[in-house]
Parts: sequence; structure tokens; C-alpha cells
Amino acid sequence: MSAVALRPAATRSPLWIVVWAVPIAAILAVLPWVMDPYRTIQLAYGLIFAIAGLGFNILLGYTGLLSFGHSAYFGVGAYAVAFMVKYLHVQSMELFLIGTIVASLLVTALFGYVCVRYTRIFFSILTLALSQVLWSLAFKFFWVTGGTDGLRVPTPKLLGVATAESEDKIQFLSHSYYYYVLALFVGCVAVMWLIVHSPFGKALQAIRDNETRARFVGIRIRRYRFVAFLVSGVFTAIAGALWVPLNGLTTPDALVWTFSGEIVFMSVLGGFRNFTGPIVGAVVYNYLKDFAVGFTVYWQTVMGVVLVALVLALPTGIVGTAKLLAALARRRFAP
Amino acid sequence: MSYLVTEKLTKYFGDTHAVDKVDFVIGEGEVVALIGSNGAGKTSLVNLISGLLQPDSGRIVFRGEEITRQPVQDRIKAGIARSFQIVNLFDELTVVDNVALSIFAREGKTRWFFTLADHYGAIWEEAHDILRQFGLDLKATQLAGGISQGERKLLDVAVAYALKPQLLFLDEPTSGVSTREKAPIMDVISSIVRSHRITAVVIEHDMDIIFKYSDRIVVMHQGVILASGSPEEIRSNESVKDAVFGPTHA
Amino acid sequence: MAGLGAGMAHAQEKPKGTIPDKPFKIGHMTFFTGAGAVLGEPMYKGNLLAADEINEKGGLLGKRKIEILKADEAAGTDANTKEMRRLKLSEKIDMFMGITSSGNTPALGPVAEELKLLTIFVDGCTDFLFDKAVPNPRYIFRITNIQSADGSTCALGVAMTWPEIKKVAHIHPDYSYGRNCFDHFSIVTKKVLPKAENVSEAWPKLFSTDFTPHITKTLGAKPDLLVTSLWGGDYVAFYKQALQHGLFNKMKVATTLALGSAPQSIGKDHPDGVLSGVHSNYHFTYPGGNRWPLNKTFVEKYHAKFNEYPNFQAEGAYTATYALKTAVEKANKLMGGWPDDDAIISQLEGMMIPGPGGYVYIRPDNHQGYKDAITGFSKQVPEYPFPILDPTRIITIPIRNITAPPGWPKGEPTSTYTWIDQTWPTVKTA
Amino acid sequence: MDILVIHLFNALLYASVLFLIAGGLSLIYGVMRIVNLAHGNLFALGAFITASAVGQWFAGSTSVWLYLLLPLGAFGAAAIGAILEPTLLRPFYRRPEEYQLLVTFGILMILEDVMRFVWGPYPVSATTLFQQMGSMTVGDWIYPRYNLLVIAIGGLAAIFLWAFIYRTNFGILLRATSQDMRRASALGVNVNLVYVQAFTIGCFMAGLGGAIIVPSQSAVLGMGVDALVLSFIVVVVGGLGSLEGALVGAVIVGLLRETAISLFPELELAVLYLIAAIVLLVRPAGLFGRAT
Repeated sequence: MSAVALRPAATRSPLWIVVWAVPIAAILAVLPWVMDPYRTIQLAYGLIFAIAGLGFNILLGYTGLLSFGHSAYFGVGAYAVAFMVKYLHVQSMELFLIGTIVASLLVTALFGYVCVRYTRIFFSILTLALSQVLWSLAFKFFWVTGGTDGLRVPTPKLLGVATAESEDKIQFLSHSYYYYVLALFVGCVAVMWLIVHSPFGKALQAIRDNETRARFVGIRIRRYRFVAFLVSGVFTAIAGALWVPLNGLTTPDALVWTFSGEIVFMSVLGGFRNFTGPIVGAVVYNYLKDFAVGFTVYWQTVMGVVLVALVLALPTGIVGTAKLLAALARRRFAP
Repeated sequence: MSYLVTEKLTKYFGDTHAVDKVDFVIGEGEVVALIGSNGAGKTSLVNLISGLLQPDSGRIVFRGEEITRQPVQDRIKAGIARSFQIVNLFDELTVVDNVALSIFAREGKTRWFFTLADHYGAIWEEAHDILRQFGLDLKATQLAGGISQGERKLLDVAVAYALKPQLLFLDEPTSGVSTREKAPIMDVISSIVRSHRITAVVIEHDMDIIFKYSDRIVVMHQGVILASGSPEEIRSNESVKDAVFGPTHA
Repeated sequence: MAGLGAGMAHAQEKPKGTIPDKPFKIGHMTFFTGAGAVLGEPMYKGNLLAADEINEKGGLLGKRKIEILKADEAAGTDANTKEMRRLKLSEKIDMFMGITSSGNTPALGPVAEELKLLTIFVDGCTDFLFDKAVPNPRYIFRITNIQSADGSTCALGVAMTWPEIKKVAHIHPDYSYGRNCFDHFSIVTKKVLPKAENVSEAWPKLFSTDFTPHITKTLGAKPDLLVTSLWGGDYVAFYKQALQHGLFNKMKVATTLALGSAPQSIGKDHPDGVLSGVHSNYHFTYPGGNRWPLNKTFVEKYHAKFNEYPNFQAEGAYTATYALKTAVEKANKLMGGWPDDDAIISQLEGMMIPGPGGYVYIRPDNHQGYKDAITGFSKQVPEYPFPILDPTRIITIPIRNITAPPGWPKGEPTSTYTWIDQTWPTVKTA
Repeated sequence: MDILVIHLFNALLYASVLFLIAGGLSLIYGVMRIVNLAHGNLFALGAFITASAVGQWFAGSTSVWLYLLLPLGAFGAAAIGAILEPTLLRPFYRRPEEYQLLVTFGILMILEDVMRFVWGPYPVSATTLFQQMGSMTVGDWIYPRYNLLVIAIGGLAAIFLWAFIYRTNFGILLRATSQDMRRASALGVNVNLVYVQAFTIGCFMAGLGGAIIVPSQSAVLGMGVDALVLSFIVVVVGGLGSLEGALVGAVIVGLLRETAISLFPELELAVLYLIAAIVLLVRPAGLFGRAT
């Protein structure tokens, strides 16, 4: 896993983060007033998949485990919300999120316990097989999950405030719901930043780089992978829960293994060896796929060619390449 | 009271008897050199004691406590640490990170989720101090994958040392390094081990190093201990010469 | 004045008021790739043919040419929702048309209502759409018959032709369409053939290609009748394998969508006398000859343009486009100038429009298109290299006989199901 | 009783196609340690090529020579494999596994559209081969002879491959490279040549699977992705990297699917994934695999 050499990570002083993070958050906050509603909703999708990308990448980028079944946890989030609407008649977004976290903890604990005993290709195939099990269950028990018809999820109440019937849903999605997603996005980024830069995060990277040595400094490999798996599953499920109101319907589409492939694609597009890689990757991927689907019927070719070219030419992804270029520039113009 | 004792310790790989009913004893504070031709079972013995391998039969007792079947983490807590013949480092973490990880793990702090690793000033100071002792402080922020082979060998020992062990196993600490660099590496390691009275077992081939740095030498051949004694005794022992240097030795 | 325009007498009158000559943009989404393309692609072709005919005469109201933007439904429900929003908000389409899969209309229906986007779904025929997803639709319509019609039509067809049936075997694709056909076939059979009982079930995955185990299981149960809602590539693979197992000689076979999806993909080897459903919508040979000139010209022009014969999707899209044209013209006659969406919607509600497959009535309350359900028996004829519906034994069933009336409460699994269960008498047989 | 014979034939029919696909995947992984997500598409390409050869180019002719066209799809898939490997896969051998999975995921997407573009949306079938052989009677049931031909080809392929791997010197080269690529290249083995040959054979097997089954079914868009997931299940059950594993895995999956369809129809969709998950819990490397 270490064939890609990296510049030493600059020590992250809090000031350095403020210099980067605050202006970006400010721009994101202003956008709904500047951009037309459609672009804002598109960005909301990007931020949601960025949360899923962050969740996915604590496993790949930081623990060295490539999961090809993260659609399972995304789907758990989506179906948790749908079941709460169907059986508990819940309306409030906060309850949806709590329910999603509980449900995803259960599922990731079960799947995680099983998956963390394996690594490399066995881990990838097992996660894929397990996500397909969930897909077939969602498909089969149609009297519960609605099968291919799916389950309706009406507009949720944000912070207890029901949206007035008259308020146009597009306005709702491109303003109040966008800010809700933005707030959660910022929260998730902060929490993941903390986790990844905590001693626990360092231990994960140790496991990624050299499992034997990590064991011989006293780290319980399987337990740490299990916890990383839980964190990863919960983050991805939160993204699934936030994603449903945008679509208004939960269908087994979100559970198919090719959806997991898209999550992997996003992280690699951004650069999975960097914290911000999956975030940038998710936003760019969203615009890329929307463009491809809108531009031609052969959208799969467009995505396939981009993926192959990306992996061939820019293995470190957008952020990774940007950092390499920045380093080169700094070295060339340094006194 | 002996520090570490193995009784009839056995490990077979099919029909090769890597470790064959070995009784191995180390006293407190000793620096023992473990020598023998390739395949004599030296590394297998260390792997059994450090927990990398499970023995087929026999017992291992460390400071009066049975550790034969204990998992690696518990042996580390008990005070056993080891370095590796083929260097095992966290290549994409910095040199200081590598050492700091041992300290975090030793202190049980790798469990902490919501505190920034950079906030543990004491741990980073101790890490930098250990790097100074090993002469690696200039390379602190370099990636472990980006430093020279000699430095990587030293760092491998430093990571083990940072666990503050009572008993340290060093698996060929100078192998793969030019002869010119062997002595300086052993000087550094020996001075640290001696100054902190750490009991150490060094697997080594280079005779000058063995005779210069070890209190006692244990010779292994085809899975059994052939001889054990002070450097002088071993130097004059005929059967050792045949086994280690081959019968036609002039 | 060929094409549907001939049927609408007042089309030649000069439109009233000023009409902008900005093109009228239609967003058309259907399966262009993947296994669904066999059913989806003809839908686009039907829309294109109608649009070209209208554009030849200057476009809608003689001024606004129709421009169609394509979008591939195979991108997945999530991408389709985003694409519909993109088409409306950034491409500024005037109308949305299409959708093949019954998994997509429940997703896109509510989004179209949010976007206030005039939409005519051609298929995606799940009852779930107007039963639950959008109970009182404003901007969305659906032109082809709802799913529940298929199961019921097939059951009635069986009851009329093979009343002595006792043991029934089932093979249905495991997704909402297959379930719907199974449910409605069973409930109607319970009423009209009370002695018939289900002896074997099989639920292959949609778009699978190997049916030998399902055929062997069915043969093992020694049924009198096999009912299947397999369609497209699935049905092609199924009947070829069934032939080699001699299934057709051992039992009657009734289908809901055998000849409906791609008429020309069924071979000369397909046996005669199979009750071959066409999604209870349309087969290009019926109404035949010049009994209904609209169909004759439609089939000729479609075959000339695309070198294949239209399926029910093509006819649905063609009719939907002309429904739009008729509604626009009527609204213009009333108010002059280019009618806004509400005017067009008011004209579409309750419209009775003659399509190539016969009259389509759009019910004002649930915006669902209703036309008489048809089914028939496969017959190889010299004129075509594939089987058609035997013109002498076409079965047509008035749609109001097999659909829940307006105001019937929503039910599980569908309101039609509960309506049949509660209101239909059980036939007493000797 | 004789219905059980038919069920057994059906299971063997399914197993022989699955063996060819999963065996190809396993052979490629065994030698080159890469999992090719586009492997299913080569199965589909084999099916489409043979179907268009028999069904379209020589439509209408019923000569016996048509059967010679049967393996055309296999050679087509092998040719495509021989082009893909050196151009898109070779740059990744020294790179981490993640990149190999991703580039083959990209190839999967491209090949799906290529098939749509070349063959259009409608199913392509070559049923003349299927019908010409007619059917035979087993007890009071009728069974198509062509299916037995497919089972025979599957069995022959298994024997031929086993002999090829374990009885020829190319087989030794293959196994040496699969055990330790670096040591093999140190001993003068042209690893790149062995890789492209192993990959081509793997693709030939997948293409052959598609080619021999298309007459009794038909080539449909999207059949590649289904075949990939099925071959994953076979490889998971049988063990990644070994031909014996692929064979046993294919027979087990064939039998289980047949039983599920006849006894528990509702479970057909989920049963295969459940089995794969269960086997992975008990024996991660599958029944015959080597846990690397």
C-alpha cells in the first residue's frame, strides 16, 4: 500500500486550518443567494456524498482497507429514514438522523465483526457480497421495503419547523435544506478531522502501513479496524439519510454494488491519500456525472474513460496532484 | 532468579524441526548473542518468545510468569519487545511518528478519539529524546520510507526501545548495512542498552560484533542449542567452529 | 394531411393570438442503454415520429417546433431525479415525457409536481404512482394502461378460452410488475375460475437469461396452464428453452407482455395459440387494415422511418405527443395566444383522444389514461417474419370493467385488487 | 424420479458456464493477483460475437458447419483481452491492488456501452444451433441435446485446462509465476509474456462460456455484470486462485440454485449471496483457495 510516496505531512497548526477552512465555509454559505436553485441542490448532493466519501476513506486512506460494499451502509441510512416514515410516522429530520445512527451502528457492528478479519481482496469481495445480501433483501421483502416501487419520504421537518404547504419545494431544498446539509457537512468534517488526527487515527495509519509492526507495538489490529469500520459505516449512513429527502423516495438502487463503485470512484478522483481528497472528489464527481448523463446516452463511457485516465495519469487524484504541483512550485520559487 | 526460561520449546514446519525441545535461559541485565548458520532456528526461537509464532509444545516463563500462549499485546505489557531482521516500519508516517506510536500504545492512549495527537506534548518530547539517543533527531519529520537503510535499522530498534521493555530482542540489527556502518550502529544500540540495564538478545552473524558487545554467546544448530558460554569459551570450542563455519574450515 | 392530424377536424383553423416561435422543448427520458433498452428505445422513436409530423406542419399551433432532449433512464433513480431537475431548471424544458421502469415513476412523479413540470409518463405503469406516491396529481399524467389491467386481462382471456383449467403454474420476474400480474391474475381467477388453484411458482430475477430450472419445475408440477409476465429478452430466452423442453405441448400458456415489448424479436419458431399479452395496450396489427386508418398510417410511417414495427411504448409516446397538440389547440381556441400549463392541463383532463390503438380517455381525477385492454393469441402469418395477434380471435375488454372506479379507497396491494376482491361475484360453475 | 435427472442436467449446464467464467477469473487472479471487474463483460462479448456470427451473418443457413462458428466468441474475447492487458493493466502490476480494481471498473463501464453501440438494444440470438440438435426423452420428459453438448464442452474445458496447467511446460511457467513472480522473473521467465498469455486464456474461457450458452439463451445487454457477480460467488465458495476451487464452486452454486428454484422459489434472488457470505465467514479463502 505504500508504493505512492508522499511529502511529509506539514504539521497541522490550528491557524493553518483556519486559513483554509473558514473562507471555504463562508463561500459555501453564500452560494444559495448567488447560484440558481438547481446548482445549489446539485452542490447539496455533492456535500452529502462528501460525507459518504469521508466515511469511506477512513477505511481506505487511513486503514488501508478497500470496501466495495459501502452502498450497504448508505442504503441502511436511506431505508432507516423510509421505515421511520412508514412505521413510526416520524417527520423530524433530527429523529431520522438519530434513528439512522442507531440502525447503522447495528448493521456495521454485525458486518464489521465479520469483515475486519480479512484484508485486501478478501475484504473487498466480502463487503461486496454482504452489500448484495442487503440489496436482495430490500428487493425481496417488497411488502416491507416496497421493492422496486420503493418507499415515499415526504419533506422532513427541520429543527421542528414544518415547511408550509405553500412554500415551493425547490426553494426549500435550495435554501433551508441546503443549509441543514451544510451544517451537518461542516460538523462531519470537523469530527472526522479530529478522529483522523487523534492518536486513534495515528494507530489506524500504523495498521495501514505495517500490520505486523503495529501488532508489535501493542495495537490490537482487529479491534481498531472494527472501530474504524463502525465510524466509516455511520458516516456513510448519515449521508444516506440526508440523501433521501432530496430524492423523496428510497429504492434498492442505492444498495446495488455498482453504487459502491461510485463511492470508491469519488474518493480516488479526489485522492484517497489526503483528508480533503474524498470531499473534493465527491463534489467534482457529482458535477461530472450530471454532465455526462445530461450530455450523452453513453454516459457510462464518459465515466469509464475518466476513471481509467485518472488512475493511469493522476493516481494521487485531484488533491494529491495539486499538492505535488504546489510542492514543486514552492521548491522552484523558493529563495 | 533467571529472567527468561524456555522449557522443551518446540516448533516444527512439516519435517523441518525449526526449534527442537530448546531450553533457553537469560539472566537479568545480560546481553546475549544468539548465533548459528542460516536455518539454525534463531529467528524462529525469537518469533516464539515474542509471540509471532505459536509453539507446538513446551513452555516460556518470563520473570516467573508463564507467557507461552499469551497474545502479543500482553507480552509487550509484560516487558518483551523486538526489532525485525527485515525492517518493519510505518513507511508513510514520519520518523518521530513511528517512535511516538510506540509511546502512545505503551501509555494506552491510542484509544483516544477526540483529542488531537499533537496535544500530548510529553509524548512528543520523549519521542524526540529517544531520536536524539539514536542520532535520528535531524530526520524527525522525514517519512520513515525516505531515510537510509542504516537509519531505518536504527529506527526499527528505536521503535522497539520506545516501548520501555525489560527484555529486548534484536534480530540482526546490522544486516543489510555496509561493514563501515555496522560498528557505529552497534555502539549506539549497546550504549543505550547498557545504560538502561535492558536485558537484550542479539541475533548476529558478524563475529567481531559478537565478541565485542555480548556478555554471553548461545550457539544454535538445526533447532537445538549446541553450546553456551562466554565469548572466550565459544571462540575455542571446536564443535562450534564446525557447526558455524563448516567442517572444512582451515 | 396524413397522421393523427386528419382525425382532428379543426386543426387547420388559424391559431388565435400571437404565438411565440420559440421551440417547444420536451425532455424525453427512457432506457437507451442496458437491458431495458429493448422496451425503452421505441418510446423515444414514437415521440420523435409524432414530433417530426407536427414539425412538418410548422410545429405546435403552426409556430412552435418540437425539440426533444434525450436522457438515459438507466443512470439510476438518483441520477434520474437530478436529470429531471436539470432539464426543467437549467434546460428550461416545457414538458417532460417518457419513463419505462415502474421503479422510476414513483420517484419522478413527486419531483415533477414540485417542479410544476407538465409531464406525461408513457409507461412506468405501477399502480403505486397514483395510489400512493401522488394521490392527487396536478402536473403529471400517464397515457398507457396501469399495471393491474395486465393481470386481470390475462385472467379474463384465460377464463373465456380455457374454462376447464384446474392447475395453474406461474413464472414471473421478481420485481413490482411481476408481483402485480401474479396478484391480479390470482384474484380475478379466484372469482371467474373458482376451481383453479396455483400449483407452482417461480420468481426468476429480472433480465436473467437461463430459465431451464424454472421450466423443469413447472413441467414437474404437471399444470394445465402456465402464466408468465416475462417480457423482452427474458421472454425470448424463455420460449426458446421451453420449446426444446416440449413445454408448449404439455400445457396451455398465457402471457401478459409476450408480443408487446419487441414484436420483431420473437422468431418464426414461436408456437401459435399462446395467449400473448401486449401490456393490455397495443399490438401494431390491431385495429388492422383500414378499419382504423390512424393505425395503418402510423405503422407505415414508423416502419418507413425506423425499419421496425412499433411496440406499445412507441404507440403510447406517439399518442401522448398528439394529446399535447390537441390540448394546446383546444386551449388556444378558448383563450388565444400560447396557453399556459394550467390551460393545457385543464384540456388534458377528461380528454378523449383517438390514438393508433383506439380511443384513450384521460380520467380527470387521477390523470391516468384508460383505453380498452386488448389481448389475443399468437399466430404465425406469411406477411411477417414473426408472430402477430390472430386477427380473428382478438379479445378486447372495456377498461372500466377491470379498474377501480373514481373515489374507490386506496387499497393493498392496489385499489383495483380490493375493488375486485370486494365487488366481483364468484362465478358458480356446474 | 427421472425429473431429478433433468434437474441434475440443469445444474451441470449452469455449472459448466459458471466454471468457464469463474475459472478464467481465478486463473487470472492466481497468476497475476488481479481481480478483473470487467471479466463479466468478456463473457457477454463472447456471447454477442457468436450470436451475431450464427444469428445474423449466417442467418438462415442450417449447415452443420455452423457449429464451427461456436468458439468464435471465445477467440473474440481472447483477442480483446490480449489488447486490454498490455495497454491498460500492465502499468498497474507494481501498484497497490486498489488501482487494479478501479481501472477494471472503468473498463467495465466502457465495454457495457461498446456492446450497446455495436449490437443495439435488442437481444441477439443464435437458436438454430440450439434447435438443430433437437431433444431427447428422459423418462417421460423431453430434454434438449444441445444442453448436453454445453455440459460436455464445460467438462472437456476443465480436463484440458487441468492438463494444460499441470502437464505442459507452459503450465509450469504459469504456476511458477503465480507462486512467486519476482523469483520467476529472476530465473529468466518473461513475466510480461506469461501475464498476457494467462490473461488471454482467462478471457478465452469467459468468452467460451458466453459463446456456448448463447444459442440456448440470447445475448442481452447487462448480462456481463450479472455474470461477474455470479463468478464472484463461485470463486468465493470455491476459493480464489485455484481451478479446482472454481470447478467445485461452480457445481455447488449450480446445485444450490437448482434446489432453491424448485423448493424455495421466493429465495432465488438472495440464496447465492447468503451462501457466499456464509462461506466467507467460515473459510475466508474458500474451500480450495490459498489465503495469501
